Amino acid sequence: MPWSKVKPEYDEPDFYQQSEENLRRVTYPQAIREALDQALALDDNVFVMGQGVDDPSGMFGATVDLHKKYGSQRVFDTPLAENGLTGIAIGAALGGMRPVYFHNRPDFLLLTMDQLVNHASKWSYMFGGAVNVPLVVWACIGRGWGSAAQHSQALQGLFMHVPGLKLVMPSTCYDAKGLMLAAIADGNPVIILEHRFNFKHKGFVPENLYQVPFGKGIVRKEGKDVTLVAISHMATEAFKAAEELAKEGIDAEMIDLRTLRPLDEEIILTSVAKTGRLVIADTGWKTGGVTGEIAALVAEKGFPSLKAPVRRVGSPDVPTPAGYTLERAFYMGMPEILQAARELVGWTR
Amino acid sequence: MPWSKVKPEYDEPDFYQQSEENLRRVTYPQAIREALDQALALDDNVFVMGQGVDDPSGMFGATVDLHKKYGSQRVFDTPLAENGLTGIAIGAALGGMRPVYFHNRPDFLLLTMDQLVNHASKWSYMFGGAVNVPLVVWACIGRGWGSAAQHSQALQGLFMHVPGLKLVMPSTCYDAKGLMLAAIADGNPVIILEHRFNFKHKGFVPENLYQVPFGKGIVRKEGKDVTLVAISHMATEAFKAAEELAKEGIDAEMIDLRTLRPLDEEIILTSVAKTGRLVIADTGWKTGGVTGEIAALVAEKGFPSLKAPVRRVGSPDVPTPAGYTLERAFYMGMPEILQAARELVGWTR
Amino acid sequence: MNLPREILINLFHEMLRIHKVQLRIESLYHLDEMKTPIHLCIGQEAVAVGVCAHLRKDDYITSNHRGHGHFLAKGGDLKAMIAELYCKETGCSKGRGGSMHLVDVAVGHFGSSSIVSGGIPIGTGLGFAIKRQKQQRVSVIFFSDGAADEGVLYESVNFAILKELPVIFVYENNQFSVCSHISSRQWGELIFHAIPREKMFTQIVDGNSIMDVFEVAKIAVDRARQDQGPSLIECKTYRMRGHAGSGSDAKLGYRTAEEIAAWEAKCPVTLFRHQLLSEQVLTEQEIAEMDRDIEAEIEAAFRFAQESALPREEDLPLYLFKE
Amino acid sequence: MNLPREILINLFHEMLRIHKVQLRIESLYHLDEMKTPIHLCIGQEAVAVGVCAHLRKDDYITSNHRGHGHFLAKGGDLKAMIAELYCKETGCSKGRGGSMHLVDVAVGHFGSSSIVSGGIPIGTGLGFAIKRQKQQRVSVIFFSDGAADEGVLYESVNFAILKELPVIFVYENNQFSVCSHISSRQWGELIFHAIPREKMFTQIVDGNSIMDVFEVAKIAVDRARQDQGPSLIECKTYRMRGHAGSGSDAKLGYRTAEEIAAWEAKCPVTLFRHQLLSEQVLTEQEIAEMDRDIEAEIEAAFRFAQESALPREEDLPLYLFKE
Ligand SMILES: Cc1ncc(C[n+]2csc(CCOP(=O)(O)OP(=O)(O)O)c2C)c(N)n1
Ligand SMILES: Cc1ncc(C[n+]2csc(CCOP(=O)(O)OP(=O)(O)O)c2C)c(N)n1
Ligand SMILES: [Mg+2]
Ligand SMILES: [Mg+2]
Repeated sequence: MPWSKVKPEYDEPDFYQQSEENLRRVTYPQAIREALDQALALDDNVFVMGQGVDDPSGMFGATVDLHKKYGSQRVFDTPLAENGLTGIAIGAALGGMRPVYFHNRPDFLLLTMDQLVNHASKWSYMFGGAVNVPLVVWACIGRGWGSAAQHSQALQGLFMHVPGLKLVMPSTCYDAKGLMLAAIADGNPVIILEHRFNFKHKGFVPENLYQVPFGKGIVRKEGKDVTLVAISHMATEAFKAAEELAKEGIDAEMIDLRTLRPLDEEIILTSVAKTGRLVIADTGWKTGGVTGEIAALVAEKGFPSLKAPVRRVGSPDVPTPAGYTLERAFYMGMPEILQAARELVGWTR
Repeated sequence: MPWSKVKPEYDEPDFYQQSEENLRRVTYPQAIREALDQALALDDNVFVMGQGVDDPSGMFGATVDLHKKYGSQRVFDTPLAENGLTGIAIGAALGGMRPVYFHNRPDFLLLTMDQLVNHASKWSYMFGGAVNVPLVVWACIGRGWGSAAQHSQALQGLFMHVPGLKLVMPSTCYDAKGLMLAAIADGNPVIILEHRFNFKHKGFVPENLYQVPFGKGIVRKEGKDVTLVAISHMATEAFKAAEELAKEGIDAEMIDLRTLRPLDEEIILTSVAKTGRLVIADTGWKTGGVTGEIAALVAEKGFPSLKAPVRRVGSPDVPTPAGYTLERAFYMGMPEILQAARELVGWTR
Repeated sequence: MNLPREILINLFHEMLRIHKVQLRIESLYHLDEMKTPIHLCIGQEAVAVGVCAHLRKDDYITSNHRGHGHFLAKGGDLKAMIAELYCKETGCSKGRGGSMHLVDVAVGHFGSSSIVSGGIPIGTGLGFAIKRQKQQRVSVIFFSDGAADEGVLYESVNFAILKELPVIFVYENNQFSVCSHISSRQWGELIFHAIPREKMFTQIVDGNSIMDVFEVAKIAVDRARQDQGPSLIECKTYRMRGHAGSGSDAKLGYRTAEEIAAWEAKCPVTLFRHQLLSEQVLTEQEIAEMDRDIEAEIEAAFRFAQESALPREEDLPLYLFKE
Repeated sequence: MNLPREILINLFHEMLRIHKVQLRIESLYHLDEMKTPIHLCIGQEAVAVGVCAHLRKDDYITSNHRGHGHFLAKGGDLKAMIAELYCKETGCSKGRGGSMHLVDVAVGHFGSSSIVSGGIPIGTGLGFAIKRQKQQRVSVIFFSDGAADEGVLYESVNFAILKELPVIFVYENNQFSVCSHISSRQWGELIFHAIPREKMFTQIVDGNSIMDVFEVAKIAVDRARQDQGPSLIECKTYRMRGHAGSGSDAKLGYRTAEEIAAWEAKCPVTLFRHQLLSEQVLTEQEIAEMDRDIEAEIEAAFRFAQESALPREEDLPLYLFKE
């Protein structure tokens, strides 16, 4: 389907001026592919599996042609059988390998919840640390062109509730590579949820092998009036909102969390202590998910500094509709973040 | 295993004085069984399935001997195959039946997430209301005696995030029967999560066929100083805490939500508007779950009336340990609710 | 098998109709007015038609992402299907489902899942409902080789046999799941063919031969209707177009041009057309009329779809629950 | 099969040891000091012992809730297992797992799951790791008939054959899942026996005959070690005690006293004992000595467990992640 029609190419703002010397810009899928390439070259135990990783489109470009370079022993197609294959990946990890298991969509992870939640997330704890599961599970949230209810779910709200899993959601090419390398190096189960729209990004990515640490958010724009907390594609939207707000004289601070488990509580609380106002934006359903947890965190630990109610920008509580007019109503983004921020700044008891 | 040793019999306080005329008290499993018995008698399309529903212990007593009364066509054992059987139940529902599918533990629902979340929850919406799935899925949260990580998960935090599912968690014998009857009468997928400890309850249950409406919480004790919101077993603990607090001169209002989806926002906001202080208690993990959503709700819509930070009482973010010393540290209850309420009442900026 | 003329003509008409609908969708897809991922069933027309020819309006089918043929063969409303592809309020799913999520309860189509294998247990459950309500109905489940990778098939087959359900598993083996050949996903033949015939009737047929499919499907449907238990029919066939979207995908190189050409020569519609002509069941002219009528019907369906209204944004919350 | 004396004695010793450990646990369980749900394997001793007799320390096994026998037969540390039942810090899982969650990495035991069928794909994945790392190891998966209900078995068997993995599926068919007889859950024999022998070696054996299990397991283990692919061994056996906890459950009435008695007469330990006596491999006196030694070892293990410290409440957060 013509994804090109869904989102145009997007040139990331340069969040990394510091590194003048090397400003190589690559696309988002190239960034991920480079991380995999380097990990495969570095460690024989790393392998890449998943339905379609070796097909011509190679996971939207993220795995393209890696099987040609590393062979079908290390980069291979799998049966659908998602739950079984997840258990197989866990077993391979226990046997000393480092599997990276790709899925087109998070929707398919629902078939794997038994192995992910009942097994992978508990294996180290349940056995008193005698074993551990270095497993990376990757899936890309779909959006647009009528992807509809079963091909567009943003399920981070589910995984954020599960102790024993790490949950990663990059928003820039730089982070996509660095977080993937950190995930493969990690000794525990890590879920990376990408967003289809990020694949249109082009941004700064160093050629060297580097890791972006888990549990460390980043301030994309400093500000004093209101805090915008977001992840993945919503971080891009929130950043645009922050720039818009600046034009209106509202000085917003924009935070990209990068990982949800572990969660960088400090960066959120520090910012709210300064601004007293919080907007949280997530691509998932509003109820019972990511925005709820972060709002609760602040209501619990940041209450004294809150000058206004917390605002949550999340998807309405319905499955994703196929029709584009309904998609328009379903998907939140820059306008809603903007609106929420304005309301908070104008809010008085 | 000797569950008797885990929790003693518990005589419920009579929350229903109004109904002096009929104060029959039955046990919790008897209450559920009576609901099933009446539903089976009322509607030929109702059937009860699940691994062990016809075995001598009959789901801790909830289904015992129903197969003898209604025959193995309407009350029958199933293969484990939880995901397949969930899809089969969905199909049966589409074909005009009203399946009630029993599981010993919510942990096993993780095998069914594809059919529950990708299918049952979306079937009506995805087809523009052309179809609907009258399905009841029941599971009982285990606790104690080393049930451990895979037999004691309180997974309401996951299901609360999924639009298209209704989520029910009774805390009294009266509600266990009335909510089961409402669930079977509902035209949509309903998940009932019981708690093993509730099965020790004995309480008032009318013999007649009645329903407890979804989305309507209930004030178990009125108060003006602090609001205690809880569900299921935690409602019992919170009620005890409220009684303790009364002795200390703290007048707590205790709310039992009874259903999490739909959620009775009004009863929570009304109470917080009065007390200005909120403690939320849940049997699930603290992060990303039920307590987070309710805290966020109040931070969003009840902020002006909040006099103190919100407090959340939930399980620590680890899998359930087997050892009883660790269980003691893992499980929250009356003491933690008490402590949180005291702190809030004493709280000053 | 010697069949009455009207049956032969009807089989051909149904296949031709599905084929032409697919071609029309394909020819218009590049306009980007159908903003939904399409999965064309060109090359597989005989499977849906050969099986559904034995079904009554009140029999059930469950289908998958590649479900246009199943929908039409079961008698689903063409106008409503095209309108669904245009995501219109008049679509069979009111524009909420799109191409992968078709439904038409009036003809026993209870909705197609785009989760591969998702419809298999649901169709089995429909068979369970039939049995419990002592109806003379049949539940047919359409799935392909990717779905055969999934354990839920094993669970569903076991339950169908265990409870002797009137279920027919129709395995459209087109050998590919997206670009993965079945040999990279499965060790060999589907193991369920080893099940004793008295427990489950199973057979492998040439899925491009409408006569073969029709013949074997009859055995399975009769069996189910007489409450003699489930069947599994494996139809060896081939997807002529790319996995999704329009046009050939030969350029991708995961299958050879020769292979595609070889199957092109086995187009079920063309083969049957030649047969009916040579056996003088139909004349070129009769077929030309058929073409015209079908084209007109398709024309009308697309006009209906294009002229229909889009869902209103404010209606987003509707249909989550049955009140 | 003519086996060297020390092997015969060793097989008997291992079975007797497991049997006695189970009896001791059972005799003390009513004291409620082992606060963990136990699932005794009395009656199934021959399966674990007959298979593990061919395994090396660095071979792998995955196990289930009824895993005491698997753990001990593979050479797991008895002291650490008993301490785990007492939920002590010295337990194999540091008191975090309990009876259903045993582990002993030193002997290739990577943890047992209490999710029925959960260990099946994991053991298959261990076989995959062996193959990729070109080790001469074997991965053995123990599971029972309840697990055979689950689709993940179909998925795992397919993958093991597809990739020719050194995996052995050991199917302990004791006919029951809690109180459900297999006939209420499965339509008939396990279908995987129909898989061609060259793809996967499968055989049904008398699970109560240590000789039969030993003999067939040798074929499977040799095959796996020589990288000739997976095997599946179905051991027909019987659980002598209730599903969980201690004591007989005859009173429940889901199986007859006659049936239980009939299997009691087929106790694998007693049968083998008589064989070894009649074949004069062992004398009554030698067995008596064996009894004493084992009793002493068990005595020591329980003392160790009882005297060990309990986990400290403040250590609750430990072990969630490997740092
Ligand atoms: C459970 C699941 N896994 C993966 C996918 C992604 N996917 C969509 S269509 C498709 C191909 C399925 O192949 P097959 O079942 O053979 O159907 P065909 O396309 O050949 O008609 C895949 C893998 C999915 N939709 N669902
Ligand atoms: C997926 C799953 N479903 C249900 C259960 C509940 N359960 C615990 S043990 C057991 C019996 C399993 O029977 P089987 O696999 O034959 O093992 P056995 O007890 O005979 O050794 C069941 C159903 C579970 N633990 N996991
Ligand atoms: Mg296919
Ligand atoms: Mg068994």
